Amino acid sequence: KDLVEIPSLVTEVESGELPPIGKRVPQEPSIVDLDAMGKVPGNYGGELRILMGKQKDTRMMSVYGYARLIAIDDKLQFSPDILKSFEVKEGREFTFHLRKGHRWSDGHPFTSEDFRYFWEDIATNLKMSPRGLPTALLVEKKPPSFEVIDTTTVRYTWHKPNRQFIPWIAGPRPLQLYRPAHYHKRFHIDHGDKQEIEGLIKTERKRDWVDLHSTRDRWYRMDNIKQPTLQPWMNTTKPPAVRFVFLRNPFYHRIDTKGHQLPYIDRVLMSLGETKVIPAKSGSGDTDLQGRYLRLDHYTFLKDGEARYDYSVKLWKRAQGAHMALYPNLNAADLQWRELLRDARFRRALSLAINRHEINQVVYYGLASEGNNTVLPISPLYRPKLQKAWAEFDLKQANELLDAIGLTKRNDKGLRLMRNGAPMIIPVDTAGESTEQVDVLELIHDSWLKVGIKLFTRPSQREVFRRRIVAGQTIMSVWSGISNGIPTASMNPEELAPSNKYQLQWPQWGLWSQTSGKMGEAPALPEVRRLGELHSDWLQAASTEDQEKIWKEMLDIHADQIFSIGIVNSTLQPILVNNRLRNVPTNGFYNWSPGAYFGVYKPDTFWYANR
Amino acid sequence: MDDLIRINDLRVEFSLLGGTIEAVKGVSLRIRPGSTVALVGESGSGKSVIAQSIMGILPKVGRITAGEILFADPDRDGEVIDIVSLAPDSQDMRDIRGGSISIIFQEPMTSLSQFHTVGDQIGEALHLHRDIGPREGRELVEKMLELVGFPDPAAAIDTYAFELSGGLRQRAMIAMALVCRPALLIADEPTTALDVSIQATILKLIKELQVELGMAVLMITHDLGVVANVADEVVVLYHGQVMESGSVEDIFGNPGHKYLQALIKAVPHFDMKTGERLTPVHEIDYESGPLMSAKEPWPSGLDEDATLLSVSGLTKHYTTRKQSWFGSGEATKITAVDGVNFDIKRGECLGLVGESGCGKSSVSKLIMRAISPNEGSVTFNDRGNMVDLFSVEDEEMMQLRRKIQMIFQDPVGSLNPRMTVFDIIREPLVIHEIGSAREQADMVRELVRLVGLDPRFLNRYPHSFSGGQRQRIGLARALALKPDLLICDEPVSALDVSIQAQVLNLFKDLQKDLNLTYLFISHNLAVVDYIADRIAVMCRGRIVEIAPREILFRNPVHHYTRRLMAAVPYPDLKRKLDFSTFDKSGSDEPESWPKPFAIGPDLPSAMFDLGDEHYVLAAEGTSPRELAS
Amino acid sequence: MISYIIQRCLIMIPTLLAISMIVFFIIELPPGDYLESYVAELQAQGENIDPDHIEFLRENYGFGDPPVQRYLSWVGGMLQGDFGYSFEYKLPVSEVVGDRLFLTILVSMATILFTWLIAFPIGIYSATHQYSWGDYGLTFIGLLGLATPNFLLALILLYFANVVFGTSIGGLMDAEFIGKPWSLAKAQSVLEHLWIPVVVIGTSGTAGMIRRLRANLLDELQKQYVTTAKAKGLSPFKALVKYPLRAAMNFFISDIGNLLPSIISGAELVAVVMSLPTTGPILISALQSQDMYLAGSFLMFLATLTVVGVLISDLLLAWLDPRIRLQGANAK
Amino acid sequence: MSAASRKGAKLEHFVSSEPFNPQMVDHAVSPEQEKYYLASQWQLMWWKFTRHRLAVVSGAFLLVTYFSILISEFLAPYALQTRNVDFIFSPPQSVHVIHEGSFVGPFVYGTNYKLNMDNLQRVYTEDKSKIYRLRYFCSGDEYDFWGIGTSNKHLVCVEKGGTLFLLGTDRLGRDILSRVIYGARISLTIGLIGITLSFSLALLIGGLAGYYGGLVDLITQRVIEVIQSFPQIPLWMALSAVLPVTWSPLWIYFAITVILAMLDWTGLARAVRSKLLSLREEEYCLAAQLMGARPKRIIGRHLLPGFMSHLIASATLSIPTIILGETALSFLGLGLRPPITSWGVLLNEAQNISVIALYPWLIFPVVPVVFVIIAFNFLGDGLRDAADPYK
Ligand SMILES: Nc1ncnc2c1ncn2[C@@H]1O[C@H](COP(=O)(O)OP(=O)(O)OP(=O)(O)O)[C@@H](O)[C@H]1O
Ligand SMILES: Nc1ncnc2c1ncn2[C@@H]1O[C@H](COP(=O)(O)OP(=O)(O)OP(=O)(O)O)[C@@H](O)[C@H]1O
Ligand SMILES: [Mg+2]
Ligand SMILES: [Mg+2]
Repeated sequence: KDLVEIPSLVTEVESGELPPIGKRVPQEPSIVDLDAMGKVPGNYGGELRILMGKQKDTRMMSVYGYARLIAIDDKLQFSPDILKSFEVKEGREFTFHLRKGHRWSDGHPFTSEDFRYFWEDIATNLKMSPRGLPTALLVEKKPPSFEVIDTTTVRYTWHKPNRQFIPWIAGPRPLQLYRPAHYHKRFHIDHGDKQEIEGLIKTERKRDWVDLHSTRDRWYRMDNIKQPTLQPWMNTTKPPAVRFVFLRNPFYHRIDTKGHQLPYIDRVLMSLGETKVIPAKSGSGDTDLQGRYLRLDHYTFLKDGEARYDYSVKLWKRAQGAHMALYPNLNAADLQWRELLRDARFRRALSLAINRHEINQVVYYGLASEGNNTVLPISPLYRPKLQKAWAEFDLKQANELLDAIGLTKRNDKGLRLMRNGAPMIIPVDTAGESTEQVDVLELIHDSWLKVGIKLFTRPSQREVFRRRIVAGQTIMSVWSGISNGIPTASMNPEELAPSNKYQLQWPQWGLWSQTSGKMGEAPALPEVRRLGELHSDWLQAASTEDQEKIWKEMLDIHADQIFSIGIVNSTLQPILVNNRLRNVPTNGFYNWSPGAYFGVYKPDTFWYANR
Repeated sequence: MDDLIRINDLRVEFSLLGGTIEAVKGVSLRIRPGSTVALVGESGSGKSVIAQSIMGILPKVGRITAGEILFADPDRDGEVIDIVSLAPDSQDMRDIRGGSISIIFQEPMTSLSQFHTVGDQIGEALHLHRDIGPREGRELVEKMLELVGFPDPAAAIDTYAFELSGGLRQRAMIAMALVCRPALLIADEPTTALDVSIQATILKLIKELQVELGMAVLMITHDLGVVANVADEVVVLYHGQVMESGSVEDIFGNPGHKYLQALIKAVPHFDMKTGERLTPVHEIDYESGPLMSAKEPWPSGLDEDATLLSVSGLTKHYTTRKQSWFGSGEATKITAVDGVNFDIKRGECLGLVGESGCGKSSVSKLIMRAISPNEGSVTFNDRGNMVDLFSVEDEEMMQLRRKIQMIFQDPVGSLNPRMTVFDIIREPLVIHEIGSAREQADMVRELVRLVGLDPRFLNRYPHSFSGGQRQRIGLARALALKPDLLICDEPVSALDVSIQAQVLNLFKDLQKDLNLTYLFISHNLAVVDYIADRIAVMCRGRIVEIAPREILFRNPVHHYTRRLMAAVPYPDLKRKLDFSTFDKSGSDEPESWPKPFAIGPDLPSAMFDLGDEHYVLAAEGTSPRELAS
Repeated sequence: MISYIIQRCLIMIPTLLAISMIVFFIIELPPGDYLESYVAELQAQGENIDPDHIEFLRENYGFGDPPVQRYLSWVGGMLQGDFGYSFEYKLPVSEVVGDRLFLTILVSMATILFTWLIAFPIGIYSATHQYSWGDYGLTFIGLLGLATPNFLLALILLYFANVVFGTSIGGLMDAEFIGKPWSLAKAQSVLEHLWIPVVVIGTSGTAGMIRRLRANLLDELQKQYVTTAKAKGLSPFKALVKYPLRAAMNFFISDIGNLLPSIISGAELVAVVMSLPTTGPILISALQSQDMYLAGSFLMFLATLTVVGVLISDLLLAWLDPRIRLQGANAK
Repeated sequence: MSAASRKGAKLEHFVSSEPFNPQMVDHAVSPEQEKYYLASQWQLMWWKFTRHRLAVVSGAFLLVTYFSILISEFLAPYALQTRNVDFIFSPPQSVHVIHEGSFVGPFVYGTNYKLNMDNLQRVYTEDKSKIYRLRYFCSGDEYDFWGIGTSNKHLVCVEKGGTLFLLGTDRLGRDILSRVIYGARISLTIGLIGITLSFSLALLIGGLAGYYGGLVDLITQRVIEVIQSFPQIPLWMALSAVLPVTWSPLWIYFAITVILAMLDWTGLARAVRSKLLSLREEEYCLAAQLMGARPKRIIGRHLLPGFMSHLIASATLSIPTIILGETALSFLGLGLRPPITSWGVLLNEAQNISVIALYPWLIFPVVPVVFVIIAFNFLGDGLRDAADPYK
């Protein structure tokens, strides 16, 4: 196919600074079939302005860029991207084939050496990684064997299946198995010039060469402008800055069907500003593509500016299992409460006593869907009962359940009394970042009163919030639900099982499984133990069918046990798009993982139409 | 119009919360160009208010309700302007004020800004009214300062008010008023803070300028001696009304009105016999009041006439550090008090006179422990218990303070402007927790009555009083505690002779009845002569002569004492001062005094006993006979 | 005077030392550390993170060391010009600061100047025209500025500037100058943008200044020396400016030391809202994310600035007030 | 005398015919004056105060406002937490008197609601066919009155079926007016405790430093310098982070106010100190010392009153800081938070671009803030005048 030179690079090519397009694109480029995606091929040029809040948000460019060895497509399937292809045998032997002629953004070839460098000089180097390999690379604590087959082929082999491997590689913050070896070697004690390294350590006041090396390795944040990348845009602004300029990567590996190297857009301008002001700035046309830091309640305001600033606001769906969920702390330190909270009837009663419809109407304009903290309909694992179980507004049943537990005594205000005679007041901790949470809690407060339970909102700061939950000082907390609400069976169900200490409903049990029983407590409830088992099973499952079965059982347990009380999900996310910007889907889902926010929709295929 | 100023039927009202006060009730007077008009009268009779009216600087609450003040401005070829009709802030009025008419305020201590140098403040008037460059201005100011008797005018230009003694501040004020060479000078008690010799110098200066510039002077004063010496015409004011006016000769020679006659009778003079009483305009009965009741008695068996206060070797240096921005500048040491010794017996009144700035106030403050001495000691006899004032603890001192009280020289500064008179006078009682609130109130009323103030004034604040009234507030306060020892620093300087007589009589009576002891500081030698049992004359921080009153002024030995005596103005047209004998600095240098009396750093001197408790300071080795001659 | 200056400077050393201890204590005070807030923040964005990695970082950053040791190494580093490392920026603190400190001082100074320029004439007017309509009206406007929260004002301005003028405000220079070295054009651009934050921050201070000035002047106006000045024929205005204002100045000068921190504090939130490239936003986010060395060093900068401000105000005071300079009245 | 000719005609000797009475009393005393002369100092101050009309009005306004916080429940048309989920972001309703030309007395129209799905805006229009008359002392939301008992009487409400949102509603359909009325409770009380505290500290510490000078002064100055050297925000953040989370938000806020007060005294203390340093040189201060007055009395009775204007101005100026300081705190997530309602909280909720653009009535709480601040300032003026001897 005939490759077309990019207009903005013509002068550089002519002056010899850059090789011509044919030498830049891999011999086997990744060809993006725009038609199949319902997109149209476009023209080069323009700059994409986006707004971000913090310095470290530069990482969003490696998320949005979403060039991954293996990526998820918009149908949630894993497919090779940077890789030309990959093979998986028995779920434990992974062979990766690179594209011939693929180059880093500085023009240096991208080969298996880059994988070797990561594996031998970083991951398994005791100085560089004293804590050993990342968990995703361990199966039953055992590392894989790594082989370089040839310059474009590498292989990882475990003794047992590793089901997390590919999801991790395809993640928004991926398991990065390669590094630009040619760049990093200079700073590695085993490869570089010792004297030079010593000198650099001195001048840059580094602790040692490891420090020196790792401050250079910023592939995720993309804030080392010297470090080559494979992403569609590369950073050209040295931090600290309040405006970052990302230029196209002239050696990018994707082309469209017409032989145009992607991305279409020349530059991405990322401006940093206070997050609270981003909606205002967006509404005044300061951005071309924005989802981050916008909320549904900004929608009307944003709509207001559409005519003035020539953008339109689309409503995408959020893909969390619940936009907001209550987490009873099953590890609460208070014995009485702990006992109550561990009683499934109590949790169900609380769930039944929430008027989700009213909340939906008042806060979400009736546009969200009411129900549990579970997977969304887009997910192949979805079944309506997951959403609806114990989630109808039914005060009668709720009262019956509470009576059945024995909480029959009430005080003169109508509040049920705990066994120690104290009125039943549930303090709900909130990190209180938006008024939305407080509003919803107030609405819940009202309907819970009708079953004799009083809710008391206790705002605190984020860290304090986390800390208290882990320490068991909270009874209940409010946070968003499962972060991956649109899983497929091959995605890790870790969120459904105790897996780390940040889980709000069972932090101690999570910690226990995270540390393999060294810290925390073993799960006390049989259902939770079962979830743990199922999770282990999934990691070793032989087939996708097995995985699906496991997923379903786990989801069922959750729907029945109400370990977290979801309020609504499928809430809407306003996405502001410049009217000239093409190929941005009108309906999409906006999610971290899977999805990488815009990443799954391939921003490198976005382009500006002329007016 | 022939007159420079003619005031016709002037009425001034003050509106206060409780109603209005008419301070000036239809006063008419005239001032002819080049002449001196003396305005005398009872304290609070409206003299200062008339002055303020002429200047157009009445306080906000004051208002001219009727009358006119016609001013024939010589700067405008005698065009007649009615000052009453001018807006006080108008350009016309401002041209007159300071340019054609200037004023010396009654209270020099507070009239100068603390932030600006003396030279700046004096020069300001000059630059406002004369078109003059900065250099020339400085020269003129320097000359003016020299004229009013600043020892080192070039340096004085750059000093600040707080660096000057009361006398020097007053002289700075005078310089400020004269620097523009006005057509009319209003001098409101211009010499109260000055000793007689400097007073004479100043009066002489004014006279000279008057001749030179044809300047008219409105001299407001209580000192009939001054009136007799400088005035051409006299206006006598009583309660805001003119009682009598006429030429000096008429006034002194043929006083017509009863008030004036009474006034002249009330003046103390040197010819008074021991025990003779002054005749005030009205006597006050104090015996019935609470002041006389229950005072801690003097223990029986103790010598009734024991020494109450003994001062020995008292020395005080002030170091003023003339700081420059770079380098610490040389520290100038002023020896304000230089080895002063004296005793005061119980029930005695020791008069302290002397040149302005000689350290009188410093001595009194040292005794009060308001400042600490460099050397010397002060022993106080607390009912037989001799205490060294400089070594007692705070708590004990606090108890002693009940027994030693002081009347401040500066009546304005020593009254808190934010307390009502009632609170001010009551304060010592409150501090020492004496009596119930009711008794305190009674006491306050009694005190106010004793010093001749109207008890209805108790709710007013100090600033709304005339100078003399304020001084009496200070007096009343000092008496409230019924102290054993009362240090009076110029207690009657702002009082007219009748009130002065009244107060002096009160002092005498209290001395007799309560055995009150005084240290009485004054520039008015006649007053001291009247009130004191013994008199000490101070100069340059030292006591140069000390003797019982009968002896001192009748037989002064020391050169300095004699000089002082020569400068006293008498309220007698036949004994006018001979101004030509005064040079401008007021007192010549002690180093150059005639032989045995010269004092200086390398001229050792000692006190010589001349008998009859008469001591004189003279060079060591002088024979007493030599002195007596 | 020299000895006074030296003495004052020497006193600064223990002061700064004390400040450094308090700074350190204060940033250590909140529970948790940078990593905890890092995790919390990532989770708030829906990102999850490998707990192992966090443990790794924790060791790497030396969070395990005892506080005293960390304090000493921090202070020791600062003495050698090493202000520590920002976790958030993954850069040495000194690099993060860049010219923000300068811009902060610029904005603060401009604000002080603005406040004074507005407050002094109005304060004088109010004092001399006490209880006139002008007095009431200006007081009212001043108080209005005081009563509106700064950032609400900033937000309103932000919105109306946009709707009415179609401009997008915020920032302290045009986008093309961001990150560029200083040039004439950049300075000009900064000046053009400066006034909005200055007005926003300044409004709240002005009222206070006006009222205090008015009160002080009213007190001084009663003094006898003002009458003296008037008696010289000075116009009321000149008499006011030369004497009472001069006396009232004392108060303002002694307040300079305080002004700086209060303006910087007041400006922080405005800076956040208006995305000013000053220290405020960085400081706040550093505090929120517990980026301790960044926050600590920033606080030290600001504290030093204040201490120097106090020094300047003391020296100015001594220079302007003869009573202090000559120590004449204090000789007891 | 040679000058005689220049001096013109000799002044005639004039002798007044007024009799001389040494005991003469200057002016006759009217009963009114008599009253004044006998009055106590407080009475005098009060009389002077009343002459400042605006101050009296302000004082009255503040009194009424403070009184209103006692009966907020009764004054507010709705209870604090009453939500009207059908009236979210409803704009202020206006009260009419005349309907289609005929007089009906005060009433409001009904409202029609439509959600514009296009931009998710809730659109409210007046429904002129429905008329709801206003009622006084009527029954409405039930409330608990200071724990004395429950009641449902309100000052005004509207006929059944109607709504009375005079200042509109917020995002949960709560009546802004009612929230403002309730919000006064916290805004006008807790902060004042802070002011009192910081003032006392400032007077005490500044007073001592100024009075004693020397070493005391030096140390105080350095302490002040250290405290002042901190921007306040980190202090707030740090200190509030260590407060126990189990405290109720109100207590936390109270504690923060107290902490703020403990840090806030420095500026004033410095001012007090430098003023006192010069005031103590005044002779009247010396006079008091020589009378045996103790430092406490000298500072309290002699020195501080000389500084009254500044103190009053400072005090009245810190009131907005306290009322609004909370909003700054809230901006950082430290201040009061809903469900607690104060003016600061209300304003904080208004700090949002959508509010300014779409629901500007939510900014209304600025108005009472402004009024209160202005009232305090004018009251301060009046007090200043009352204490001013020169008035
Ligand atoms: N600012 C003022 N407010 C109210 N009353 C005042 C004010 N100034 C003066 N007075 C009153 O006016 C009367 C006259 O005062 P004025 O100062 O003229 O007295 P004076 O004759 O100068 O007395 P002295 O010789 O004691 O200075 C006094 O009764 C005094 O109380
Ligand atoms: N605080 C001070 N600092 C420096 N010098 C002072 C101070 N107080 C007084 N002096 C100086 O000490 C000397 C004596 O002052 P003092 O006030 O005792 O004089 P005085 O005899 O009371 O004079 P007057 O009659 O003018 O009141 C003067 O030269 C004066 O300038
Ligand atoms: Mg007078
Ligand atoms: Mg004296």
